[in-house]
Amino acid sequence: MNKVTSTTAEAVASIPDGARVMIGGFGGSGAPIELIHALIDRFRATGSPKNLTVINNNAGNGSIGIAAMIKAGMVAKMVCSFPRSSNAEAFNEKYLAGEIELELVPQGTLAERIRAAGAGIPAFYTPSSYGTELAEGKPTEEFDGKMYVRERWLKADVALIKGQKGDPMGNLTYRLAGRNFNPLMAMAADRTVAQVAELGKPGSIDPEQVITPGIFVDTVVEVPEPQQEEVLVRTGVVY
Amino acid sequence: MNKVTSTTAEAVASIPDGARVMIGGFGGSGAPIELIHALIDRFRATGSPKNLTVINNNAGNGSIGIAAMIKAGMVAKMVCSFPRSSNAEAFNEKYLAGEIELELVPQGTLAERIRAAGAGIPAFYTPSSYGTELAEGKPTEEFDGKMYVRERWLKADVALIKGQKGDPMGNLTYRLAGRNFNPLMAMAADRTVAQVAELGKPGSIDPEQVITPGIFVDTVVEVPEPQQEEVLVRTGVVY
Amino acid sequence: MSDFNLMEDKLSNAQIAWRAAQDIEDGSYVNLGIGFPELIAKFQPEGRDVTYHTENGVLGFGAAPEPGQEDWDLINAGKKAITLKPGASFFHHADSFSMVRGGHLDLAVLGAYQVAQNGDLANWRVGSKGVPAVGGAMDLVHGARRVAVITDHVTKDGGPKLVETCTFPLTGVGCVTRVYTSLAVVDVQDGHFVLREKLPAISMEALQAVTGATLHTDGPVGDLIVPEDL
Amino acid sequence: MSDFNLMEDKLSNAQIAWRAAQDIEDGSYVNLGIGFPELIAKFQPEGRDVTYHTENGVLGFGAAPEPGQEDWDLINAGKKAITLKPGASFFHHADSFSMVRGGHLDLAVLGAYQVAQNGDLANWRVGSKGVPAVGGAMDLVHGARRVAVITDHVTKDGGPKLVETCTFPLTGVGCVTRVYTSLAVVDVQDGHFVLREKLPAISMEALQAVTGATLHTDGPVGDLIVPEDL
Repeated sequence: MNKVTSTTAEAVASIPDGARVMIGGFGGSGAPIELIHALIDRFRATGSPKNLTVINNNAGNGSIGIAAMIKAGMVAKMVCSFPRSSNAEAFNEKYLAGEIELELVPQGTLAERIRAAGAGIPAFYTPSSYGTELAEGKPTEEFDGKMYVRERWLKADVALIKGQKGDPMGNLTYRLAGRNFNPLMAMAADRTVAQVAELGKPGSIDPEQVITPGIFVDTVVEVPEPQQEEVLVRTGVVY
Repeated sequence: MNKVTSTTAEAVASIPDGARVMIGGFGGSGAPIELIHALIDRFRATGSPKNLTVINNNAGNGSIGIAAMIKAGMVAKMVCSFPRSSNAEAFNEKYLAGEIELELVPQGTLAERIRAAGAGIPAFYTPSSYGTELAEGKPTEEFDGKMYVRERWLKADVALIKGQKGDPMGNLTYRLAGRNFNPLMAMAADRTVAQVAELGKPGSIDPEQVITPGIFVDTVVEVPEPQQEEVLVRTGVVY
Repeated sequence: MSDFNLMEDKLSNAQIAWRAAQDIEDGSYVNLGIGFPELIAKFQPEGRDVTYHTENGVLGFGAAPEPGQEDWDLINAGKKAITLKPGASFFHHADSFSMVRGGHLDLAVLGAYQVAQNGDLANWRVGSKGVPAVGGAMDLVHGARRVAVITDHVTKDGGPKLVETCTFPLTGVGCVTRVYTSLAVVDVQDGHFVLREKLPAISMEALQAVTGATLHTDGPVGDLIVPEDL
Repeated sequence: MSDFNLMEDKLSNAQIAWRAAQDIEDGSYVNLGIGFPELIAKFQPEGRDVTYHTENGVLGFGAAPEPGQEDWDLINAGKKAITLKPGASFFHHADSFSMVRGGHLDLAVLGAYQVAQNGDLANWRVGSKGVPAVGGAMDLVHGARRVAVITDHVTKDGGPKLVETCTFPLTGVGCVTRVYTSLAVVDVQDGHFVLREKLPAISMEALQAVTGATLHTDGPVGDLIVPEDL
């Protein structure tokens, strides 16, 4: 089994127009910047993929990563919990101009809906958002005297994620808090592409320390010394 | 924060009559034999705890562990997926004599119900058991053209689990396939007691390698060189 | 054809397992049910890289260890000792059944008491007596891209196991996609059994006679040929 | 009493945070919302061992690193760089919100636009304009054993933030158990505000006048006394 692809360009080559794309990371922590930028490169060269639905906790910062995708005009819709942040002009401008759609999801519900998709659970009940405008139109039910909202799984065509160590079978570890949404998105997409900082042989990751088992990963590409979104934003990099 | 208790007897001292007790392990792998035996010792000395509901994948083997609890007469009900096995006479005899209750749950549903309890999800839908006698009386619903059964979370008063490394904050790792139900049960019980083979200082487990974060664990007791259920069964040990 | 002896000329369990193993694709993720289906791993064709999953939280395990080398924390769902291949991983039960229900396995192979022509499977209990036990079977029949059954074609007393409607308690509804029996390879398609292969020595009529539902064909029926020395 | 100046004599944010910190028990697990609530960690009383949780998957983090020492893979939910204490752990987002919804946190402290006397909280948007963002607030209000709010007692233009019914969009229904304000400590109990402490300098009447719902008492009201030099 060898899931390794040699370039980020190959890794993102088959993502079609209109795809639902999960992108791992929380802010810049664990964000697969090189995969995102490879996708932007492809769009600039070929016009595809466009009309994407992007699923991420945020909606991009500064002029790199998801923000650069939005600026480039590849994104039709964001599904996220927190699009508002200090450097979120790319999304804000398009949103206020009515040029991008937003599905706002509470953060824990977003995580659980993604996990449910990966786990074959089509719907579940959560207390979160009960009685709020984000629950409007959703079924509710009482369990043990408390009210809950029914939420559906959230699937994607592709997940772009960032690991620390990887192997050719697709086993992954993550660095520090860079784990966040990455292991969940790996489970929830038809196809998962992981960039890893270190690519080792099968067995190079202790089986007890594998965080994402290879069954959830389709493509692995090594990106040594990956860039950090937060550093790029703070130094004003424009992609 | 110091959750360490010096003896298994102290660790199980407060479990009351009628308690719902989750016990980790799958067969002998990851089974907290010393904690179970401490509970039996207490019952023999004091008559408590009795009328327990025990939640485990199996219903005990041979004459040790859960089988010994059943023989001792402490268990009123088993919740499990696979009570039938080669050395399950303890359960079989009581069950066929109508002296013990059984709630049979498909293994994946058992795991998911326990996980749901820990995650604050009161109910979820699963395809498992749809159209079978194990789904009788349960709500069903169609999602995307497929039928699903609604299942409720499964909580417990106490979980007895077995870790490999532990620290005073309750952080845990597990050995090989001994992980199984242990991390899930740790989340789902009001109080979780973990026996660990190695007790280290806070920080002795790499934060990236913690499998059960300490927030899910209330009591830690060190049991160096723990016994292995399978070995005890095979050597005919009677507890 | 008339001299086919149902009990003597049928395939052995090893031969059924061998046949099922031929269909497991390179690079696939497979769960083999406890017991008879576990045999399939022994016949995995050379050069195919198959990753085996077991419900209790191991991906990428290999053969049993040498006697005396068992580590009883390292077992499969049948509680037999296993070994690990390079690139194996451990995970908890909820993640393990996420792999099952979430559609991440390419194939699950199970045993059967009965399979109905609509794909219903009965394999967990034969009546209301005794101690019931279900394990992971009701989960395994959902989620894997293909759910195959390996089984003798008939019961010990010669009754059909491929039936119009299951009479034993169901494990899952409409879940089986292919059945490997001691006489034939049969697909479940649109509520019918479709015969793909049969032993050359048995006639269509004789095969139909020991099958509890109509065997359809939608093209040539292949010869079910397996190594004799298994 | 009559010379109490609402804008000059009220507590500072640091003083409100200090007061809230006094109620955090030894050995508890706590989530502090982004922004103002984060201040509370600075005033954790000596000798109390508190473990802080952040939604993005860290338990047991400490203060910010020295400038220049930031590792941007190690941040909190407010995307500020953090450090780790011994015994910290990392986990993914679903496990992180399992801790939240599953009742594993002892306390969550959040900011507020409005708190209603039945415990309803509005803290995520003030109207339908602009870009909405909710983050983890709607999850944090459920599951923690205590959900406290820290807030100025009144809005910038002097209007009440403790109200009969929230007029801003809700974050959660009946979820707040205690409010620490710039003037008072108020519990939510059985659909009422119950006054526990108030600044000694403000009269009951003056306090009620800037509160949008009736302040009940069910015993002596304590003096809200905090260090002056914060």
